[in-house]
Amino acid sequence: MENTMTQSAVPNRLSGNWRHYLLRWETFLLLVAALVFLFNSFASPYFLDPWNLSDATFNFTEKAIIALPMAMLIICREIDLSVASIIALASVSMGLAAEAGMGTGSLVAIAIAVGVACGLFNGLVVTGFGIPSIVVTIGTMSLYRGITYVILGDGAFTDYPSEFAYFGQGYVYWVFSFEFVLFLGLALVFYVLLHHTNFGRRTYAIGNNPTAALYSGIKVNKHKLILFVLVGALSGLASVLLTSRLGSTRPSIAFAWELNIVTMVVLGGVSILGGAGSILGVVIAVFLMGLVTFGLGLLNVPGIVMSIIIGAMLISVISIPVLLGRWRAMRERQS
Amino acid sequence: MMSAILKNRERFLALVIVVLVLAVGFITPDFLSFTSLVGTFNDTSILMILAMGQMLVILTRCIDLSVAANVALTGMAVGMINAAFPGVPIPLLMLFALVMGAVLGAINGFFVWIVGVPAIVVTLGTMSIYRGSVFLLSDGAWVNAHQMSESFIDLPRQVVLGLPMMSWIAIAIVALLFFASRHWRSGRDFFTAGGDPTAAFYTGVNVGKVQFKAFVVSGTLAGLCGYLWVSRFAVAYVDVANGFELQVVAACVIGGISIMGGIGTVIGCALGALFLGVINNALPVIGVSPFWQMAISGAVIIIAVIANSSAERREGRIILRSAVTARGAQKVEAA
Amino acid sequence: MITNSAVLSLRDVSKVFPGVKALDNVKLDLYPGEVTALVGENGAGKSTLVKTLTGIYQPDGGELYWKGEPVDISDPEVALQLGITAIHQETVLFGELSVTENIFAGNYLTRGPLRRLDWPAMHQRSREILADIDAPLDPKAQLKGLSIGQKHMVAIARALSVDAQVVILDEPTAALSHHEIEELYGIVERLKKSGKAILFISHKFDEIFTIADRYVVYRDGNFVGEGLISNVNEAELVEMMVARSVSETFPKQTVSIGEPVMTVSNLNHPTEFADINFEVRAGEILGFYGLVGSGRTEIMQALYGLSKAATGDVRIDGKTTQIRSPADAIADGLVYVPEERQQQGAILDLPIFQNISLPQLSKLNPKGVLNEQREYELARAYGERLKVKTSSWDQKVANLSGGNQQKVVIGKWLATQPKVIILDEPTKGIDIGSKAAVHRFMSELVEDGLAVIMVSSELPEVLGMADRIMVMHEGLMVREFSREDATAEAVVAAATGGLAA
Amino acid sequence: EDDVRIALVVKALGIGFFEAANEGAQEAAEELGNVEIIYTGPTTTTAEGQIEVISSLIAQRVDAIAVSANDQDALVPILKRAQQRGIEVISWDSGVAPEGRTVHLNPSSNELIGRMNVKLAADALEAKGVNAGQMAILSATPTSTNQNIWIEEMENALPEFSQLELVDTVYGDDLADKSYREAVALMRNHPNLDVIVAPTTVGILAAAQAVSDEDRIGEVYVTGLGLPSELAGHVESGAIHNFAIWNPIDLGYAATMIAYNLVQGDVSEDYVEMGRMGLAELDDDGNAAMSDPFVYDASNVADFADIF
Ligand SMILES: Nc1ncnc2c1ncn2[C@@H]1O[C@H](COP(=O)(O)OP(=O)(O)OP(=O)(O)O)[C@@H](O)[C@H]1O
Ligand SMILES: Nc1ncnc2c1ncn2[C@@H]1O[C@H](COP(=O)(O)OP(=O)(O)OP(=O)(O)O)[C@@H](O)[C@H]1O
Ligand SMILES: [Mg+2]
Ligand SMILES: [Mg+2]
Repeated sequence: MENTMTQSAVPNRLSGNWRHYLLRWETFLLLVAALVFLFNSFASPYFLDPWNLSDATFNFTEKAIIALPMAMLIICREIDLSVASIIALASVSMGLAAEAGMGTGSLVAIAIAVGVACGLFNGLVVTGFGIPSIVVTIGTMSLYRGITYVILGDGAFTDYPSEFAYFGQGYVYWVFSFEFVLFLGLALVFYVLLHHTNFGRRTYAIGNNPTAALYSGIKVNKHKLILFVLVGALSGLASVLLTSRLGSTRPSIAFAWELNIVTMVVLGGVSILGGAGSILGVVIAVFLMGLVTFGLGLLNVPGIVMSIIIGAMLISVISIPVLLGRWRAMRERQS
Repeated sequence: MMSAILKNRERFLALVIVVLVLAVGFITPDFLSFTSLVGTFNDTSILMILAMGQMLVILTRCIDLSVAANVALTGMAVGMINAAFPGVPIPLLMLFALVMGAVLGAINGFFVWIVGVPAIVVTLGTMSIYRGSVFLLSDGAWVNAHQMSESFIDLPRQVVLGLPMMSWIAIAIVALLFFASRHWRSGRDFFTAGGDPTAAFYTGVNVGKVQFKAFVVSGTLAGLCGYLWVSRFAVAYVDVANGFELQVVAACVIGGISIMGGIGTVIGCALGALFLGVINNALPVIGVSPFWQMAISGAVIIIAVIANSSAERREGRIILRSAVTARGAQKVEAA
Repeated sequence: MITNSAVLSLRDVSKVFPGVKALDNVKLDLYPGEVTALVGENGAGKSTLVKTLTGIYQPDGGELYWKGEPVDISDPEVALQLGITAIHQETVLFGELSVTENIFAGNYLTRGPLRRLDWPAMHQRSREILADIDAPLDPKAQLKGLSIGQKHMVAIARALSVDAQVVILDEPTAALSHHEIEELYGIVERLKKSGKAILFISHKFDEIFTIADRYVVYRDGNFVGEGLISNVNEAELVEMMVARSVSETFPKQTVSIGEPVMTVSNLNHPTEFADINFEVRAGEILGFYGLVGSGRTEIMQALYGLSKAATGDVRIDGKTTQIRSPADAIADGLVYVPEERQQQGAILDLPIFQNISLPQLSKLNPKGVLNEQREYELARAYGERLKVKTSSWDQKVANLSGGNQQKVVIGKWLATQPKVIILDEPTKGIDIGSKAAVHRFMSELVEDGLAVIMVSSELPEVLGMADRIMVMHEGLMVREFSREDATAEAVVAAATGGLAA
Repeated sequence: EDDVRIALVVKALGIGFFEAANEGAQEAAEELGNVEIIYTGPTTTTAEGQIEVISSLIAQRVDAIAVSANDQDALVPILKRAQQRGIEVISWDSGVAPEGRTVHLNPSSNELIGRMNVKLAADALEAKGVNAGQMAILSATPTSTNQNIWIEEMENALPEFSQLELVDTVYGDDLADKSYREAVALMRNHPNLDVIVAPTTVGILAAAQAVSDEDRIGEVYVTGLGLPSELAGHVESGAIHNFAIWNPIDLGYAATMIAYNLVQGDVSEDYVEMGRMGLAELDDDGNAAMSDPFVYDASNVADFADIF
């Protein structure tokens, strides 16, 4: 009898502990971002201007849009280094279509379709042959961009319909650009997808333990394939935005973005080993990186110095919690 | 006999390279001339040396994305020293390059071993940091041929027994690693630590320390390549070897080094580098449009990893007695 | 005996894992020229002790003495230097490397001032050692191509390659055939004669009484007793091990056995098993017994849709089913509780309720949007039924004890309301209390009309729980026993290849 | 009165040519007195990088932006935005499409540059002492605008130089290793090659190095556009007979002057002042040319090597 008493007393969850929230990665990042924000406000008189801040968002929005599905892919223990090349290929496809006189709607559809096809190819090679995705996508990174060079050579596409400019240059309301609002909307969608759906739950399960996930009846390969396709599709979407923002296409478009995107995701607290991370963390990391680069840009710090700072930030931000945890464990052992 | 060659990855790769060289020679007979072949090999030397270091890192289940940045930073440092103090003897300068490269590698190794940050994150960070440091060090300025001393530029070009010094250095390093990987405990440790970290620990191998060593070796070789690169092209600037890290990883992957660690051979890796080197040199010679080159190298990587994956495919356990006797006699080379 | 003082002694050694005190102030003495048997139930701490002696784990307290002097075995290298060698329970070997290298890794033979590895000498030495233990393997063969029994022989050869003073054997015979076991006894005799101290861990009493000189008993991480083997009998040893009478352990209930639920015919695999035919009925526990590596797990995994190469005919409730993935199996009412709990069973970093709901997320949330409340209800229902000990249902599974982890895994499968449940080594490495709970629970399952397949390497468990017993040997089903016919001797004889018995 | 802030945006930081242009800009600033120069650029030669830099300049409300563009089209939208915010925009060296800027300052007329490169090749033939020969072009990336325009102009000028036969055009992507490899391949594929023309500083350097490494000095000459400071050694070795470049200091100076005059409103339909560089005549699209390229050879290269 007593046994059943104690059993039914097991709560669903222990009541929240403020320390628990304080020690979360997101809180830590938010704090850093707030500090950077403060620093910027003091360091430059131009920082706290809505239009300037709005302009600054253009520099990271497309990357951030890809970071969302990339976060899910990395949580699922895979990675896609070909995203920037997918942007290029999708952009060239749009250029060809625009030359053929297709309308804005078809251009968007084509970009996303090309993205889906590229993602599907990545996913099929990874899951079909069981090859690590880092290797496969290093290959497709060259392949996809290589195809854009084959198609476009030294030329450029510049004849996009005039409405097409809206995606990368238009504003929805006041300082809120279409790109930025789209990003916020997608962040919400991915937040729900990762944290509140069966699909998201399965993503975590696979990332934590692919074998146990398989044994639990999850179709692991199919799931990964869908994620690769999702990354491809959003790369295609990002290609629409970037192409529209630049108003033109060249094969070198979005060159070397993949590492920027992975950096955003990792900085957002997504474990490169899979299984852990949140969309909120990635979104904060996106803003943090945006704030740092914009702030330093206002001080005319050369870009390459910024990349040192971002690199150092990446390593230290990942190391600090590890070291803190170790220190805490050491103290516990002593007491 | 044919199937025996196909089964052994090294022999297969060697065969492919020979066929490739002959095919190019068929189109452009001059490609088969001694000077041309020597030139092709010499041109591959740096890639080969770097692939050797990367191989050790990958064998221990890590990855070093910072090698190319290390090349640039060390190269700039020795270039500047040579420009400022032409009297410093070249052997001393090379020693400096080795030590500096080793230190940069040790920084990676430190974070991986002691702090426990995943290698891809660490080297993603140090890649930016090292590259940015080149800019800080040089203030963006180049070191040009006429600022370098004659002996500085001449060393890698000196022809000994028909081969330039740089080729000899690459051959010596491959030979050293080949020897170490078979005949020294410290060489075997890379295979045990990466093959099965738990089992390695049980046999008294400190896995973290082996990873650290791999990074130090990779860094040291990158330092050496810093000198070789700068003296060969007689110029040092910020963008030296930009993006080269992916070629190095690709050489390893083509050479059959498993990204999951523990599997691979020195000869295979050297052949992987040579394969890429032949492609790089052959494409311009046979007049392939420059626009096709990237797509071709991407396709080659994908085909190579798919080919490797079927060789690496996990076989089920062998329990039935009939199956045991049928398969028991598989041999391995190294030991 | 004053002349024979202990070469290695432990005093008050403790080792704590999160949630488990694996060793609690234990003692141990090993004497040259003598075999000491360490006995205790699963989870008593035997393997933990081995790992402490070989420098793999550092004790949290206590002292170690080597020939009377205090020592600190800070890593495996130190243990090797002292002259301690071990065959571990799990085969810790390198699949990609050669037999020779597996034998010598970490302790290579070298020559010359450059200390270059002396492969010819090592191959030669491997050949000798392997011949010595009558395992004529090619030293240059790659390890991953060997059978599990052959791998065990390599592990034994590895331990013998060192000129050690202390040799530890942790369940060395679990995967060996009759013949190989005899061979091993001979080796132990020889080692003994040459003055080595031997620690021998086994669950088989006949073995212990054959070769041991002394015994030490641990229970739940505690030292219980020690003495000369000649002064003790089997019943006394068992008493010390479990501290209760044995018959209570298996709460087998008689239930009426119904219609066949699953029929397997002509199941084959190119390298793993052949010609598998059996059926399992509602209310029945079908036991699968065999040596470690006899192919039982492979059969179960093939049934569960995890093996592409397997062929055969499977019927559930009379209907032929095509099971290509675990998802298909679950849909057909067949579930599998795997043997590697931590790698295959539970997702350790997810909370309990998420583990339990995982196989049926689509059923719970048909719209695809999570409803945590429903998940919690499910988790609570099955968690309470299995008496999972936890502070909350959103506790990470990693924070539970082994037995409770196993309960979560079983709960996850019961929640799908299956027709057939396969339990692969359901009590491997879980403590006595949880073990009894799992056994009691199996009885409840069959009462509810489920068909249960139980794979086990523990003879008492098989004899105590199963209605029928299938015995496997080297991938073949060699004999079937009814509960009445099954005696320990006959079952073991069949499992080790002595078909005639 | 506040300083006039002029941003000099270059293709990438760390390129000698642009560092020298910055010197010229500083010289102009000193001369004008109330000008502050912001010298900036991305890490690598990408349009996206330049856009990022320009958007932070817009935020700082600089008075003028003078850009050497990595992509003539991709910068247009952001530069239009800059103009909307009241910032004067010019391009120099490597141009932007007319919608994105008011004036584009060519270092020299494209036609002249193309012709000059062919003429240099003819000089090399003369130095070699042959009266007919083969030439090949080693360019930067296949996508760089000014390179492609110059190659086109070179092809237009070729008929005037009947002694020259153009046998190949290859791309070294402005990477030292790739340019080197391409140069070697050129010599392999065309054993009778006489001149390699590389209208890019990375390319000409790598080609000269390749020629001396292949022991072809005196057989194959390298020429094109490059900086004296970077090429002095190769002129001395004989791999390069002569080469040309406009003065990057003058270019930076002139760009600054134009930008300043635009800010001050001192500009007419047809011309704009460039300080000591005189008047820049503007065509209908706002294009201007600074001056003729200057030719360097063994006689004068040493004098300029210390300057730029
Ligand atoms: N690495 C570990 N982390 C956490 N707990 C562990 C670890 N290793 C062992 N344990 C726990 O310590 C206890 C003793 O385990 P050990 O493996 O020593 O038992 P054993 O006596 O060898 O059992 P068996 O006869 O099954 O081999 C068990 O409760 C086990 O779950
Ligand atoms: N191919 C293999 N090579 C070496 N060790 C293995 C292999 N497969 C499994 N093992 C290990 O061997 C031990 C026992 O193997 P396994 O679990 O397959 O035995 P089992 O379940 O008793 O046998 P069965 O195959 O009859 O189910 C486990 O520790 C397992 O991790
Ligand atoms: Mg054990
Ligand atoms: Mg099993």
